[in-house]
Parts: sequence; C-alpha cells; structure tokens
Amino acid sequence: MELLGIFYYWVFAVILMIGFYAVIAKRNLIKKLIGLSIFQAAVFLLYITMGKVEGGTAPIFQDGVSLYSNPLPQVLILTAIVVGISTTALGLGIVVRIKEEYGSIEEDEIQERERS
Amino acid sequence: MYYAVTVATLITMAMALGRALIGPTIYDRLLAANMFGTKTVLLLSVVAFLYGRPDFLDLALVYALINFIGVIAVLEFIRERTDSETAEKTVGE
Amino acid sequence: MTMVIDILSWIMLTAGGLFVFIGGLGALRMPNLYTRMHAASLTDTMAAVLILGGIMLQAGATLASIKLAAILLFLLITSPTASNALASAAILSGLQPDEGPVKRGGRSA
Amino acid sequence: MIILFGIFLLTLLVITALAIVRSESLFAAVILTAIFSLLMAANFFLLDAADVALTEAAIGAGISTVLFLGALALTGEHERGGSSNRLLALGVVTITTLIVIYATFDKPRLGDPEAPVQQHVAPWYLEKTPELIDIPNAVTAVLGSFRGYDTLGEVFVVFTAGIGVMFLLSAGTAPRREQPESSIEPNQGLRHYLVPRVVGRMLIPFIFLFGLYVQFHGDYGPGGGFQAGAILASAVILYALLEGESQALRALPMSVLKWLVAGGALLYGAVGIAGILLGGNFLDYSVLASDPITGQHIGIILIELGVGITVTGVLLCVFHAFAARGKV
Repeated sequence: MELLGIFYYWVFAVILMIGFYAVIAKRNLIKKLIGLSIFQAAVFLLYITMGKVEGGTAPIFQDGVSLYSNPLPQVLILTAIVVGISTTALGLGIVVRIKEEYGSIEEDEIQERERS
Repeated sequence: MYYAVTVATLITMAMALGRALIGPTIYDRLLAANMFGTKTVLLLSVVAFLYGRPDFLDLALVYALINFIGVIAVLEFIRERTDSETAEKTVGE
Repeated sequence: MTMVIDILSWIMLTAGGLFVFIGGLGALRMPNLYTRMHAASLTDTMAAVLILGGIMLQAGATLASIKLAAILLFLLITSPTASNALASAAILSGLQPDEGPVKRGGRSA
Repeated sequence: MIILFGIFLLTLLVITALAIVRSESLFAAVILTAIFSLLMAANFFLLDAADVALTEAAIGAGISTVLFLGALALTGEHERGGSSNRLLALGVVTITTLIVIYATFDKPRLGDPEAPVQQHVAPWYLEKTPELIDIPNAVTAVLGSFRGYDTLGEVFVVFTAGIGVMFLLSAGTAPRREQPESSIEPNQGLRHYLVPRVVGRMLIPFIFLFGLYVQFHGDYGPGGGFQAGAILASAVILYALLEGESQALRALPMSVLKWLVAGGALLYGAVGIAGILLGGNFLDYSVLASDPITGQHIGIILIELGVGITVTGVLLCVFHAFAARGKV
C-alpha cells in the first residue's frame, strides 16, 4: 500500500517529463503543442490525486455518506481543462499564422527563413 | 461479478491500445480509439455501480452521445483532403 | 424471484465480459482493417447489450435503469454509425477491402 | 481492488503518452490524444472526481480532436522527424524526472486524510455547503459561490483566448464573402454520406437536451456551465460537419456567436455588480433574494448560465475561425 500510494506520483512525474521532452526536443510546432497538453494533463492528474481521500466518495452529498473527497482541487482542474482547450486553440491559431507567413511549422526552417 | 466485467473491459482496453500503437494505417488507430470509447462507456457504467453511486451514469451518457463526433470529423477531414487533391489534379491537367 | 434475476444478470454480465474480451482479441489479431472493424463492432453491440442489460437487472426499476437504457440506445445508434463513417473514410482514401494497407505517398504510417 | 484498476489505467496512460510523442504522423498523434483523453477521464472518475471527468469527456470526446484536425488541415500532417539536441533534451528530462521522483517520497500517500491539502479550507467547504448554500454538489458550490472570483477570472481567460483566435485567424486575408458563392466546390459537409448524416441529425436534439440537462442539473449532480458549454458546442460542431459549415453559420450566425461570447461574461459580471447594488459584496449572492439561501441558488444558476454561454460561444467561434481559414 505504501508503494502503491506513491505510484500515482511517479506516473505524474513520468507523464510530465514526456510532455516536457516533446516541448523542448521536437521541432514541429504542433507536436510541441500536443506535448504541452500532455504536460498540462499530468498537472491535472497530480491535483486530482492529491484531493482523493481514502474511503471517501465524490463530493456530491448523499444520504448515509459522511466521508467525501476534497472538492477544491476538482474545482481548480475543472476550470483549467476548459481554459486549457481555449489556450491550445490560441496556440494552434498562432501556428496556422506562422505556417502562412513562413511556409513551414518546423522550428529550424523558420529560423533559417528568419536569418536569410 | 462487477469486478470480472471491469477486468475484462480493462484487458480489452489494453488490446485496443495495442492496436492503436501498431497501426498500421491511421484507420486502424481510429478504429481502436472508437473501440476505446465504447469500452470507456462500459467501464464507467460498471464502476459507477461498483462505487454505489449510480447518479454518475451521466458521464457514460456523454461518451455514448458525442464520442462518434471524432470519427465524423476524420471522415470530413479525409473528404476535404481528397476533394482538394482531385481539384488540384483537374487544375493540373 | 430475486434469486432468478440475480442469476440471470450474472450470466449476462459474464457473457458480456467474454464478448468484450473476444472482440478485443479480434481487433488485435485479425489480418486487415475491415475484418478488425467487424470484430470491434462485436464489442460495441453484443457486449454492450449484455453488460448494460445485466447492470439494469441489478439496478431494478430506478432512474439508473432509465439512464442505462438511454446509454444503451445511444450506443447502439452511434457506434455502427461511427463504423460506417470510418469505413467510408478508409475507402475514400483508397484502402481497398481484401488488400493490405495501400502504400500511397507514405500515408500508411 | 479499485486502486489496482487505477494503476493499470495509469500504465496505459504512460504508454499512450510515449506513443504520442514518438509517432511521426501528426494525424496519428491526434487520434492517440483522443485515447489519452479517454484514459484521463476514466482515471479522474476512479479518483472520485466526477465533475472533472465529465469536463474531460465533454472536451476530449469531440472538440479537441476537431480543433487539432482543423489546424492539421491548414498546416500539413507530417512531421519532418528528427529532434534538435536530442541527447541534451533526454539528459535534462531524465535528471528532472529523477529529481521529481525523489521529491515524491516526501509527499503524503494517496488518500491520506491527514495530508495538508485536506486540512486547510476543504473541510470548511464541505461542512458549510449544506448550511450556507444547500445544494448537494459541493463542487458547484465552491465553483460558483465560495470561489466565484476564480471562476470569473477563468471565464475571462476563455473569453480572451476566443478573442485572440478570432483576431489571429481573421487577419491578413480577404474576407470570404467577396468571393463568388459558386467557386469550385461549395462547402457541403458530409451530405453524400447518408448514414452519418441521418443518424447525426437525429442525435443533435438529444445532445442539445442533454447539454441543457447538464447545465441546469449541475447543482444536484455532476455538471455545470463548463461541461454544458462544451456539450452544446459539440452539437453545433456535429451539425457543421454534417451539413457544411455555411449551413451551421446560417443557423447560428457569427454575429450571434459574438454576442454569446461577450454576453455570458457580461452576465457573470452583472450578477456580481447586482450584488454590490443590493448592498452586499461583489459576487455575494445572498442579497439577491430575501432569503440568503434562495439568493445563493439564484446566483449560482445565473453565473453557471453565463459560464455556459461564454464557453459555447468561444468554442464555436474558434471552430468557425479555423474552418473559414481553410476555405479561403
């Protein structure tokens, strides 16, 4: 149980870093955005994991249940998911404009175009 | 008994994920994603009962209603692409 | 009476679990896209009917049963539609039945 | 037993994330992202977060795939491959992973009721919700009333992002209307595909109905404005995919959508101002009716409505902005 309880955090760390890798190592801008949303998802997972209470249930009151999980992280993440998709859309909009101006969405090609 | 169904669903999810990873075509991946969606509906319904909170079936209902929009979007995407390819060909000729 | 319903629902749940598993196996092992689609549709319809039906028997005449019936109904409507749209998209892009993946411009990744 | 299911799903989640990053085809990556979202929703549900799972479902099932595909149609679907400074990146990532994992040993175990996060304001929220607000869903109570400022801020972020996308994607090209309507291919959607079209049209009313149910049932079960906005937007996007974007614009013109985007945020702000005018604090709903609890109910319904309207408007505006860009 000790280790199982901590496994969730390891998964969080690994997913966070997979997203981070995509953001720093990939040259394709859309791939970077996908990486960013994976990164985001890892943070969501961490918050929700912290809010869980052993033996509790979802914080929607019901007769005969006295132990509920923490509603606060859920509120934060619920709004963050919708904000996340809006900001991803904004990022995609910028990528589309970059493609139109530079003819490419690969980072190094854009930089070459910039230098010449 | 709910546990048995949950385990079967989870194993099938893993197999669908396997198909999504192997491919080979994107349609295989899409098929796997769609299958994954149905499995999620089943999993969520069963787990809602396992938790004794059947009022959470709303979640499964969302997936049952809107999960196929993704596939429709891909169909539209492919149609658009094929159309523009044919248009380019006609212009080229 | 409850005994009979219980046994019936357990049978349905077990059979449903089995169908889910078989369908998943088919989707993984079948040789090409269209046969795989056939296997996947097994889990979408037969298994869904059995599993959701089994849970419905357990739930009895409650609001949950009505919601389950709605889920089942929509699932039975949407998943064949999705399969149809998927097959249309595959045909449209030049993936013929009976053949393997068509290599065209590196589309098959 | 449940925790084992959770761990299984989390393992699948890691595999999917790896596959997304490794895949060369962006199209495949987008489809895998859909699977990733399904797994996230299942995990949230296992961790007692029904509302969050519902949000992830409503966003991930249709809208995010549609947006990514819209962007791919405009930019090309193949990555040229290769990574810059791969070894350096791998090194940085490995070291950071190890540091983060080392840090996790000091974290409270999963589900520990003594953890600091469970000691702060959360018990107060859980205790006071029945007394002060009297709705069963504590998440909606915290979202709408206790932390109304936060939610107002989030709504304005969504609003700003929508405005930003519209600015970016309407710049630099001639407006579409100047082109003759009968250019090569009028945008016709999937009209020739009978089965999706008939079934889709039949389902749209049900999706709308369900969206409204989620909107107004949010006080009593999982749901609320954010989820409902995404579901309603999915319904209109489905219509646009089936009948062609111009038909969807005829049903819900851009001018109406712009009013929706601004109107929802304004409604939220107006509820706050109304609180001030009636002698309370900003976003204090207790003064909206003679009975504080009824006032809270009215306030929460109104602000959830505002959230729902803005989210629907923004998501649809973003969709139309991408779709219109493709046709020029």
